[in-house]
Amino acid sequence: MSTTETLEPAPVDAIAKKDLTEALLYLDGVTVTFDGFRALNALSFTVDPGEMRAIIGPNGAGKTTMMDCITGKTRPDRGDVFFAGGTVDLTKLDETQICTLGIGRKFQKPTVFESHTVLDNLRLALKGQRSALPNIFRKETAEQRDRIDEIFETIKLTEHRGRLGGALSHGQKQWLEIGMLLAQDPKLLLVDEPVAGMTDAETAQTAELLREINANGHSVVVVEHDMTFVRDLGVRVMCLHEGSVLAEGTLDQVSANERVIEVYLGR
Amino acid sequence: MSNLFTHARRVAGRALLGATALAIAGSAVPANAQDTIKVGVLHSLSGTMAISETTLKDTVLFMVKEQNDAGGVLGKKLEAVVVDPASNWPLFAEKARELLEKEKVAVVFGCWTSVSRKSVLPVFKELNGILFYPVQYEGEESERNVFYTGAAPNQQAIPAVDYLMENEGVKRWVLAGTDYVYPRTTNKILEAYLKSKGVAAEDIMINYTPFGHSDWQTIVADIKKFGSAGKKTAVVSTINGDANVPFYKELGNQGIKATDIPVVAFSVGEEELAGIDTKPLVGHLAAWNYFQSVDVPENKAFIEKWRAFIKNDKRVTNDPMEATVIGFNMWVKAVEKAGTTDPDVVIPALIGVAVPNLTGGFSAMMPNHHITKPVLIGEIKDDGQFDVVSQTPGLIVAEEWSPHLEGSKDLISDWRSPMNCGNFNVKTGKCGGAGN
Amino acid sequence: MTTIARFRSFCCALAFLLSVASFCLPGADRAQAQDLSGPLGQIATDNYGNTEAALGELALSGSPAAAGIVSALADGNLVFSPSTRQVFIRNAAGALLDPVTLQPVADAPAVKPVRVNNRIRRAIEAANGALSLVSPDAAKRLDAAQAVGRSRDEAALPALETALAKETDPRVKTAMTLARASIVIAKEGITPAERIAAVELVGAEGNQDALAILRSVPDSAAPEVKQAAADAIAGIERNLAIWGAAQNVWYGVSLGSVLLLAAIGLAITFGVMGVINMAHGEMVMLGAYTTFVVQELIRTYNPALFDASLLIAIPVAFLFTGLIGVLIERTVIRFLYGRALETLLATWGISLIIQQAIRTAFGPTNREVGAPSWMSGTFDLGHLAITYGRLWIVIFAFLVFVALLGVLRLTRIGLEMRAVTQNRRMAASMGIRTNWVDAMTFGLGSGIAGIAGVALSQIDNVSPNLGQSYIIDSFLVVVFGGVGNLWGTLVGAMSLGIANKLLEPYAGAVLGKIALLVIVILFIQKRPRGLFALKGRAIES
Amino acid sequence: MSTLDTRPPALLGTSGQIFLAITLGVAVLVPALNLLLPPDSPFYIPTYVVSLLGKYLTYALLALSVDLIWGYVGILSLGHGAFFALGGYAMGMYLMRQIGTRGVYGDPVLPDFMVFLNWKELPWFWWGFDMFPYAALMVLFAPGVLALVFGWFAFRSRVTGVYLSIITQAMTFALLLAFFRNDMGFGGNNGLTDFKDILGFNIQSDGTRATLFALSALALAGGYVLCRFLVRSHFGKVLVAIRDAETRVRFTGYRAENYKLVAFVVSAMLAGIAGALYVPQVGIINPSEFSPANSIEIIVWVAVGGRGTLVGAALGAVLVNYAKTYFTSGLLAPYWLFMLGGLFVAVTLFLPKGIVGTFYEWREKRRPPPDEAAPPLAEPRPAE
Repeated sequence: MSTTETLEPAPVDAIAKKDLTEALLYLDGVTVTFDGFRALNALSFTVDPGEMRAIIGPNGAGKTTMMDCITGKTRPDRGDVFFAGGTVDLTKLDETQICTLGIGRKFQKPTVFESHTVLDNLRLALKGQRSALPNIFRKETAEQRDRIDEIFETIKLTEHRGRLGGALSHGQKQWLEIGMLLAQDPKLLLVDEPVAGMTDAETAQTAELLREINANGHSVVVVEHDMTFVRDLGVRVMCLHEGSVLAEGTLDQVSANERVIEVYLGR
Repeated sequence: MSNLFTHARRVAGRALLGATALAIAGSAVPANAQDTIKVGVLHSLSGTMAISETTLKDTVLFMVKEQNDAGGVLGKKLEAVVVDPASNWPLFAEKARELLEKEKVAVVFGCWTSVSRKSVLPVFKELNGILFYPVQYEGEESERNVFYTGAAPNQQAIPAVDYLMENEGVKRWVLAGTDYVYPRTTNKILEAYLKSKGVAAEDIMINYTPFGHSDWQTIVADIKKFGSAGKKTAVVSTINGDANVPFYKELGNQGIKATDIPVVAFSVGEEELAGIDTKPLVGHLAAWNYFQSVDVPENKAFIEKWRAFIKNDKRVTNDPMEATVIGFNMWVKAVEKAGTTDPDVVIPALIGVAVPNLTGGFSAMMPNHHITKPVLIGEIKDDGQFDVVSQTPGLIVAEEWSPHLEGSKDLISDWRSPMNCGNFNVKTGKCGGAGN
Repeated sequence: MTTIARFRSFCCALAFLLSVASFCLPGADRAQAQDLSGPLGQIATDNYGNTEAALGELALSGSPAAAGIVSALADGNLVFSPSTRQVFIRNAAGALLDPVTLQPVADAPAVKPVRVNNRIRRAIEAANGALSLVSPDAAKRLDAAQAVGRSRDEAALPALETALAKETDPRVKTAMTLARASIVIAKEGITPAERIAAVELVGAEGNQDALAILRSVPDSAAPEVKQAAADAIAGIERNLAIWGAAQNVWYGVSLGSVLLLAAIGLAITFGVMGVINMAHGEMVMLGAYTTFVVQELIRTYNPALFDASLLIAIPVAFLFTGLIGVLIERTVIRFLYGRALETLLATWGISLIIQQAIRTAFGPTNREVGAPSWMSGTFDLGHLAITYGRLWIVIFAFLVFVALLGVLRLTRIGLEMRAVTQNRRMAASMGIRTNWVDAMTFGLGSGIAGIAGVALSQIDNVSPNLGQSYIIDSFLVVVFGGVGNLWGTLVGAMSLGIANKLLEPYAGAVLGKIALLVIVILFIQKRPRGLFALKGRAIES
Repeated sequence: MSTLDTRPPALLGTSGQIFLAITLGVAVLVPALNLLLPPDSPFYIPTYVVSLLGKYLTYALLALSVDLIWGYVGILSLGHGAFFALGGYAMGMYLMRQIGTRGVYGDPVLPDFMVFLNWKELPWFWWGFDMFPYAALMVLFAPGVLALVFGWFAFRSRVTGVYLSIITQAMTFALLLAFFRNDMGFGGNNGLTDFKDILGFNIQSDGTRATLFALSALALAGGYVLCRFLVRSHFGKVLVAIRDAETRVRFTGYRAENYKLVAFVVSAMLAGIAGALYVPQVGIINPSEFSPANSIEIIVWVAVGGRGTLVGAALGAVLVNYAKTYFTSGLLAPYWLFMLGGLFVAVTLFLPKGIVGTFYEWREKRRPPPDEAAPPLAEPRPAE
């Protein structure tokens, strides 16, 4: 409690303060501008430990920029981004430090190491030594091998382990990337459009996969356009528009919201 | 695995070795080694120095043809072996080695820059070859295996400065050069010489620029400023090759006329002027040991034959060409005197050989392996030629070790027995520089 | 008009002028003047000192024939026979004329031209100056006054004073007063007051020449004169230091415009298309050689057009190098899109081939590209010395920049180029012929490099190595300015040029350049995508 | 039964074994054929061929060092010649100090060019170079420190792609200009030359040349094994991952800049070693080694041989330089730039993966489809 206060001396209203200490992720008044275009506009929301949250919104609503802000790729012009009950100010850290804290991110465009095998992709992602010099002499332990086996089971790519990452199908790459996130064992997963370009069956499988991950204690934030998928997830939904939260609630509540309909369908 | 390893080593090792060694060693089997004497030509045909050196390659080929037409040497035809060291200094050493070791040439004509000569020097010493070096250079060297047919600084720079002092009344001097060893040495010698003539230190401005310097605005403006101090000013330019054109263009642009501030250059000859519109440069000077415009029958005959050979009736001639010609003729004469091409016999035989130069006199190879030369001062004309305005009355002997330099004032060179030394110290009475 | 050409016309006018002059020159005895055998005999010795002395005598002789002799000497048409020591004038047809009577000589002996060196040229100039002071043409008098002032020849003082007394034109009068002051200032045996007046007059000029004149105050002069001169010198030097800074900025702008020209084509092929175009320098070189060929053709077929040769060369170079560019794009580059680094290798290979092709075709030596008369000479703007050649290059660079900007912004092909480079597939699906656009874009970049070559032929070597010397600077400019941004290239070129020239006086040419490279390297750390980086998230992915 | 591949990855693939075998074989055979056989024997290798081959081998090591960072990390250094030259200068300075009183001016301490410039004492950066161990240390240290400082700035600021390439070029260009200056104290344009002996052995004797050749071959073999070890390690996998998706690597928790820095420094040191072996064999080191064109040529060797294959880089260096040697003599001399230029264009168009890369591809196609449990491909895929 005291740390929070020293970290956040500025006057914050009571509710926000409660949220800050309890939330895993805490965004308040985050604003980002690119060459005059306001990508995020005083965006505020929180994610609780163990929560799975879906974020929807039209193109340009600021979903990816929001993720960039959380993961340290973009520095907000204004506003706060805190992690782990307000103990860590994410705006002061870079990507690598944030990742080490336990925030994993899957990109919109599936990004796996294409000239590595699927196995090596997971090996690289697996939680463990990250410094350069020790890794020259690193040996794989049995424990690590077992963990990789486990993840392979989860993401159902066991039989593809010898193939190159670049040779996988689009859907398989998405899964591999999720698997790589799992291997990092993060507290919070940020998943950007995981089912883009997937078949219906694959979409359903992915939803199940994410639910399973969430059930294992990882917090998850999913950005997605696919409403079927969001419905499959069955979690709290937040709609972004022009860089701030337009509506929040269950999918039904949000999709019934008039402003949401207006934004999505146009006037 | 170890099986595979040894097997691979056995097979592949042999294959590669055999292939490479054969390919390199056997790529040019001397066809008729018995009937010809090989002459190596080591001039850059590509890269930055091709601009100057290509002509010298052609000159050697011309001389070889002339000599063969006249019956060859020792009853054998000469055969030129041309290689391209591509303006790359280590490649000079490699090609020199190839010429001497593989092609077994009797003599090499080559090099332009000092660094290329320095690069091949150890090779010629090791393999006991003969190199004729045809370009004016900084001196401070005398090697058993090298014959220097270009000018040493005292055969070019000092007479030029004398001319300017006497004829133009120059009191203030800009020594502008490219930052490498030739300009550094020349300027150092000139500085000492000028001071000995009573020129004050503040009346000497020294400026060095990098190779290929192309933006001369500031420096030319500085020269202009330096020259407006109320005393007659001249520029002594040791600016090298590529940088000269933009330099002269800038002089012309800023309206510095020869009548205001004359520029005397030691590295600008007919070839270099061929690339410049010389109308704004009329009256600027150059000091050489030969000009194409020298009006003597030998020169006229040479130019005519050269143009016929190169099939271009506008092709110019220049000083390093003359130096190549002199060197070539000296070598032929020495070989005929010695009756063999064996360097151990030819090298001593070369000392004392005198051949006609192209300015109507004779040049002789001195015991320091440098030749005697007349010094000519020319003014640039509007057709890119030089008007010879002054000529030293006699021949000048090269000072390979400059008496004006601290490190070399006690050194002399004499390759005759019994001295046989390139850097004999007259103070200590020993061979081997200042030490020992 | 070039100085030489001006000088020529000067001499031609002399014949007429001299007859007038001979009446005005004090002490010139006309009866005695007709006998020129003395100076002519001296000339025939072909010794510079004698010739110079003879010139002085000729100028003062007042003989109408003297002008013709001086003019012939300046043009190299004064000849002498080494055997008989006779002097003749050779006319345009090659016939020998008697120098005084101008009648053809019957049995002409073998002759040699009388040699002229800088010393003789100066003497000729001084003689001309003294003689032209009384020209009826005010402009010529002005020139002459300035020439006399520059020569500071005491011998001209009487003539100058006579001319000054008669002068009515205020501008010429000022110039003559100044010229007189320039001579008087160093003269022995004048009153301190007179000398101080001269010092003040000269000091008011405030330029480099004035400095030189002020420094010629003799040591024997009165202390107050020396003090006045020293004050004037200090004042001028302070003033000139400020102008010197401005001059350096101008040099920087001029260097910057050269960099801009060299880099702007690369801003298209590299900046817009992403081809690491190592053959860019060779395109510049081809442009310079095109200029050479155009000038050769003009010299051969229509020398009158020579002054327009550069204007003709510009479109020719653009088309030729543009065509070569299209050829390269169609045969090599188009297979390499999306593989930027491989374009480096291929274009490096192409650059070697082009260099060697030019070396084979034109030889390895420099080729002469002449400067048209409107690019020669210099003028003063305040105390800024600006050369016409550099000024035109600056203007030209900006014109090219504006034109290119216009093409990209305003034309259909420009729009298509931007569309294709931003999103090839989308552009293709909208019916843009991407192949054609690629070829045109590369052609445009190459063509502009060719135009740059036309300009650079005026200040640099036209040799096969020309391109090599610009390629590194060009890449540096484009990268420094920000890839893909023409304005960045402009600002990059100008800031590098000016920074270079401001550093040069302090650090020297080499250290200045090194310092600049280090600054650029450090700058890129600060702004990893150059001065004018495009922002936004699209860049990263 | 675990389906995981538990075998440690092979340090050397087939081509690696062949490469090592050849290199080591050459290291023994060439000196032997040169020293033991009489000159008239058909198998005799003349000394100049030994020096020539030795030079190729140092180039091969240099190419290897470039391939480590270009092929595996995606850093296109257009300034690697600088590291090579620095290593060369360090060795050259040692060799200069060994000349002692045998210089033309006979000064016991100062090299000739310093006497000539009227320098009275040795500048501080020349101290210690009379001791071989110190010089040997500097061979590694000088390029290493430059790479460390340069890389630390550049990688931390995330300068990538062409921006990085251009500033590496600016770096070597700045060094070129600096070393040209006579006032720098490195002999200006003439550089360092006229070496007499190394560790007491006459540098021109056949024995020394043969030894230097063998050392170059061993250094190449060692360099290869080192590079191979690095790229096969977890560290190396991170390098390749950085090449393919640097952002992903950062988001996976690796400090990409540190990895790049380590690879860059190792590569610079390898280049330095190559330079140090090069100088005594060619007998001169001069600022032209810093010229940007030289550095581009190194890239060309690697591309010709096959980027990201190590073996290919070395092979490319030898092939291109052999072609250069061959074409610059005799009748073809005026045309060799056409051939070299044409070769580069042809390779990029028709062999985009280089010789070895193309060979691997062909071999993969011929091979029956690997069963799923097979070990990962021995060679990482050459970069696109």
